[in-house]
Amino acid sequence: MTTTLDAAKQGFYHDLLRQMLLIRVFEEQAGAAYAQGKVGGFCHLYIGQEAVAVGSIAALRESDTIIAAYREHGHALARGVAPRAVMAELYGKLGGVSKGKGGSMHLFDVSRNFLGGHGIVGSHIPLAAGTAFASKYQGKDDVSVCFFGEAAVNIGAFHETLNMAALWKLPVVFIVENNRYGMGTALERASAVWNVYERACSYDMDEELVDGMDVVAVYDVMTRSVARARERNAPTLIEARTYRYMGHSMADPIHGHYRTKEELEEQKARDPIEGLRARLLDAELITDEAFASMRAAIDEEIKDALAFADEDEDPPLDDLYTHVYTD
Amino acid sequence: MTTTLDAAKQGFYHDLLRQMLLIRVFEEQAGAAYAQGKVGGFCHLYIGQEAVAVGSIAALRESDTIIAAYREHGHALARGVAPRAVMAELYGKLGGVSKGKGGSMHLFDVSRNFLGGHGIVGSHIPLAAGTAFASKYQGKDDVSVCFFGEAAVNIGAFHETLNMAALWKLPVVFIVENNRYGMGTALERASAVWNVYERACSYDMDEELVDGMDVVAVYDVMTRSVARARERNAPTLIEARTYRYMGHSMADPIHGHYRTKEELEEQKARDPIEGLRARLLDAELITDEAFASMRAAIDEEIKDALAFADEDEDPPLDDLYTHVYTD
Amino acid sequence: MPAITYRDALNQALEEEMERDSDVFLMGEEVGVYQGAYKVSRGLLEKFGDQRVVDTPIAELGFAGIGVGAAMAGLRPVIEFMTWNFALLAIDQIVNSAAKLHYMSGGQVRVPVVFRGPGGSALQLAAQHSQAFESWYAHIPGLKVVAPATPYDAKGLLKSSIRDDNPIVFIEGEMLYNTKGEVPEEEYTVPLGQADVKRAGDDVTLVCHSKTVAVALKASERLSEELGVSAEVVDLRTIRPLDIDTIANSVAKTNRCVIIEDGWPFCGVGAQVVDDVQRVAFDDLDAPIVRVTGADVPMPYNKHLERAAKPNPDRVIAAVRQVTYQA
Amino acid sequence: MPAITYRDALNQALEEEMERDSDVFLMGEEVGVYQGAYKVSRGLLEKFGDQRVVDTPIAELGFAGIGVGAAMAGLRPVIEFMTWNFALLAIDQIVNSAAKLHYMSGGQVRVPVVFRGPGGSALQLAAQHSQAFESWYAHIPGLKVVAPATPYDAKGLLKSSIRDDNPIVFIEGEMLYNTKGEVPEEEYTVPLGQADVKRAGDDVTLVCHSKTVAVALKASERLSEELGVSAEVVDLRTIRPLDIDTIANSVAKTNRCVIIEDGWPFCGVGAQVVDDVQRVAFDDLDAPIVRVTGADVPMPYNKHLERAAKPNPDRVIAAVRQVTYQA
Ligand SMILES: Cc1ncc(C[n+]2csc(CCOP(=O)(O)OP(=O)(O)O)c2C)c(N)n1
Ligand SMILES: Cc1ncc(C[n+]2csc(CCOP(=O)(O)OP(=O)(O)O)c2C)c(N)n1
Ligand SMILES: [Mg+2]
Ligand SMILES: [Mg+2]
Repeated sequence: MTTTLDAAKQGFYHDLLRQMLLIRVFEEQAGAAYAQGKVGGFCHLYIGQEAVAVGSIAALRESDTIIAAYREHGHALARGVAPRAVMAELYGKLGGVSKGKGGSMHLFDVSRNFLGGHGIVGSHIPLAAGTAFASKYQGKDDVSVCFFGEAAVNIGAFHETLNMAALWKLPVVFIVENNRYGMGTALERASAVWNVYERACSYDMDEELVDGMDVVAVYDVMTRSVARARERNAPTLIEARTYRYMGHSMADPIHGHYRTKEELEEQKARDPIEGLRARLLDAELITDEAFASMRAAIDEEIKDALAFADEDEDPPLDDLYTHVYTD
Repeated sequence: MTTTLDAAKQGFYHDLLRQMLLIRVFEEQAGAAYAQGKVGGFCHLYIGQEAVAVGSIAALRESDTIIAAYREHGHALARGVAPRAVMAELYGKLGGVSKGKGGSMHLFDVSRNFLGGHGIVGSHIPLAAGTAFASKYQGKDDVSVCFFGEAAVNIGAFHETLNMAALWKLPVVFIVENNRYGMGTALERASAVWNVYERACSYDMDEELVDGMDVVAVYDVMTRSVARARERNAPTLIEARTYRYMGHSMADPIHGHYRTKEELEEQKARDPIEGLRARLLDAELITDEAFASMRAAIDEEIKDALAFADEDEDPPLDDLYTHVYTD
Repeated sequence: MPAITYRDALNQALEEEMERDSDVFLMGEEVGVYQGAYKVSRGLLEKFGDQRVVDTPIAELGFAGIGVGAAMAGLRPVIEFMTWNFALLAIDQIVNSAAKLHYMSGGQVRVPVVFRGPGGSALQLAAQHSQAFESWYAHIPGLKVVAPATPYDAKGLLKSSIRDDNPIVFIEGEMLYNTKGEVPEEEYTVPLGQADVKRAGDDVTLVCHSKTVAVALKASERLSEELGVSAEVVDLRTIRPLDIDTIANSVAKTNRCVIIEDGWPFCGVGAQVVDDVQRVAFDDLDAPIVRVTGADVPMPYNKHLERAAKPNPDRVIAAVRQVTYQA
Repeated sequence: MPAITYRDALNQALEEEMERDSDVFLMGEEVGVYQGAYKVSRGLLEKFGDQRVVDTPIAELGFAGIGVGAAMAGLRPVIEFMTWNFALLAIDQIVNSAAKLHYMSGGQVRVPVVFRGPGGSALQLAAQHSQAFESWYAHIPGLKVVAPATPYDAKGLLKSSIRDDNPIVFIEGEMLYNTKGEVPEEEYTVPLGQADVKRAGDDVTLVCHSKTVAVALKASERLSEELGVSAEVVDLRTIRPLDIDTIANSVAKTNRCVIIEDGWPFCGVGAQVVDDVQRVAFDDLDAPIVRVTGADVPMPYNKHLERAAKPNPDRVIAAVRQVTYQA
């Protein structure tokens, strides 16, 4: 890890750690619930990538907009959406953020400017440029942030959008979560250029490369990227190098044809949560007791979320026909 | 002009000059026929850009494949398609290359590996990568060449295709005919990067910039680009800087809101035909008489093409229902 | 009332709505400096400036998505496709984003965007530029589909579309831009979802929309003169939601129905009208419903073939003979 | 005959055709190393190598176009879309290139490409991943559209599709991959364009395809048991060209018709069947034709809502009661 810790920020570090741990535990339980058949459809877990969502969203203010793909549980939680509301959505219940209509891939919380939750690779990239366009149009200085995987940079929507974002100077930050694989395809087998951030060259756009396992590094890079967007409408393409511990979705193998168990174990040594915890202990900025109670509180919170989701009701059948059009 | 002439190549230069002049006269007459209502639909003239098609296609062999957009009369003629067959297609006649079904935007001559003639901006770029894929698949060393305008580099198909062409090492050459405008939009108002060839950086692809008004320079650049493709399946992105003398199509103004008459006149001073003629005269590689008779022969050939197209028959009404499916 | 062109009626609707609501903006290729490929946006750049009249690169998928994103953020974008043929590149944003976001988000997200531009065949534009996609968009729940036939309806329906909170597919008749009709000087709108009886009659119902309304009206005149048949002409105006009541009421009176459309027959708009009519008016029908459609072929370039491919009064009259058993 | 799964039947068809003809190759996302997202291509990479089983980046528009280009050059590409939902990004290549090139080129260019992948809704995949686009593709002249319901038909129709010289849209049932059925060991094909009577009956014709064939068969059993109604089940198998004769012959016998499809109602496949049947069998019909379709809404995630959105035997039986006036 490159960044050095600043004792004055202890509270902030604890918060980052707490958020990452919350996501980790939430996802572990979501996976278990999927195995029990309580969660259906495609369920893409974020385990291993927690530092990217937590570090980058920590650099935003509430009025900034966040748009993510289908692997977005972590982003929603980092944005402050209640675990209850996210878990209930995974369960398809009425108390879910999207009233049970969206599910795991389509989490929305407009009250928090969290605009999904999108399932077509690349399709949400222009949406983020659109919300950024609106912010500028309305004379606000809110920034839009778009999260997507490294495999999405090869699709047309990425190219068309980055060109317009740079050409029109839109206040948007594009964050590529490079977890090395798009389903079973390694970056090197899908992209002619292996440094994803280099793709910024075609748009004369600012670029950043960051260790996506170092939450503080992500926060720092995001802070300056957001500042560029907010202060002078300059978009940035950030590549955060991270890793996905689980299979592409709960329906996919964790390793096998496309990656080895060894590679997986090796990558887990970079664990973002364990990494920050160890550094805080070294720097005597956290005690084992403090961490244990943090963990205990989170376990409680997720247990509560699971209970809520279990007990919550299904949407009434009439909801099938609501929200097709506005009324 | 940068290139220097080689007396030993006099015959070759005459041939390039003759081809450019043939295209120029053909297009002038096509424009006149359009004004008379003999040619319909959208008709995009190539006047001013002749050196690009002539110089680049001269570097190919017959078994190489050519795919162009809708501004392709010049490419078809440079490929050796008879003026009669092209003009008849513009007239919608049965003797046209596409039997009157394609028209100006859809010239096809499979016997010459001239595969269109495509009207959706960018849509033919993957097609060219596909024919290149087939050449490699079949163990041939034929190259595919794709011509498109500078405005097409901002569309998704360009991006997706160049990535795969570089990733898979396909024998294809992409030639951007940068005539500075996409309809009424100047390159600078549509693209975040003003040097089109720089777009190759996102694909780690070989790039070339060439004066598209210097037919010999185009030939030289194309020759080494084709060699890279043929010998080691290395694709190239070529930017040829040229200029369109006429309106975007016959339905559009030659100048007005988007460009000035002065700019147009200024650009005409770079005329590829006049330029080569003057250099050949200087170098005493052509005489005024020789040029005059070349011109006279071409006028005859185009007159003949017009007469043929005039007299040729319309396709029978039954043709409406043929070629929807193969039989 | 002054008679103005369909083009100017659309231009007035855009200008009035942009005047009325600063959240309304126009984005698309050539809408600004070039004054619109079909001049529908003439003068708007000068009046509203380049933040509200935005010229785009050729990137349909990207700018359609930017429009959807801007709508999610509360603006009311009007996205112009130079023609609907090119919208195929953007269709993922229309179908997977615009049409679904309100539903997927449990009613949180609204997408008040209007996608507009010319559709259907024009003159000799050949296969890739002569297509009518009404039935495709009308297939999609979440979209509303509008296709006006007259200047009055064009203006009134576009104003209603811009004010609607749902994504609208607004398909203009490329061949109608120069047609004239009376348009009141005072403010008015035409509600979505209401068909209009363009001519009253007793013997047969002619269902049509957009360009084919003129065909139906011409046919109806000749029907009364030549066959003494009194035809009622029902202009759908809005394809989705479909005003089946107005059609059924007419058929209840005439007991016979002919449906005319510019597009292809298979799963066209007329097929749905047949489905509805035979169900709601089964006992009213004295003869099978007959459809007059564009030929089931890609559009040929040759003008005679093209003419033969399009619906015309002769074919409508022949169809009426069929349903009135006067064959 | 051995009973194998629909998935393995497709796998056999691919393997046999690749064995038979070296011009046949498979291209798409995850078809190789990952063995196919739905394992339809399991083992093919190992058997045929990575030149004939090609993993692509996520770039539907690009690789669909590369497939079309390769077909233009004489190969027989099988292009797999991970699901047909993603093909919306490639639809320009399917509709504007593949479907039109043979016609636009006056019959010179052939495009023997098969686009295949799973379509329709599965289980709780929500709005963006649960769509049936048969009617869209069937709307397009130049395309053939196939949608098999059984392992036997899947294998036989895929082999015919690969051997056909026209572009084919081959839509597999995502929910059918694990269903089993008898498939002969010896070579066979099923011709395109022929519907199949899956169950003979006298009182009502149930028209269906793909997933809804099982629904119709279940319903027909209950109809005979519970109502003593004998239903004839007609499986379209090929949507375009539509085998109207088989349907009409059945209706001539039963005088009643119910059409079942997984997709949306408006301008769905059933609408076209209604249009044809009411015209060719007007006097045979004793009751209006009734359709049972997917609910006219984006697919919700919640499993109860999803179940309510899909056609099921109860709804088919209710429809049969309607057309037999036993309501
Ligand atoms: C346009 C499109 N094509 C294919 C898919 C199927 N698919 C879903 S996720 C995925 C891989 C994406 O990988 P990446 O962008 O790296 O994100 P990650 O899953 O690694 O977070 C694919 C191919 C899709 N959803 N959309
Ligand atoms: C996808 C698509 N969008 C828009 C159009 C309309 N259109 C035709 S040509 C053109 C400009 C293309 O400019 P450029 O690529 O520079 O080629 P040039 O015409 O200058 O040769 C446009 C916008 C189209 N044919 N296809
Ligand atoms: Mg990834
Ligand atoms: Mg140009």
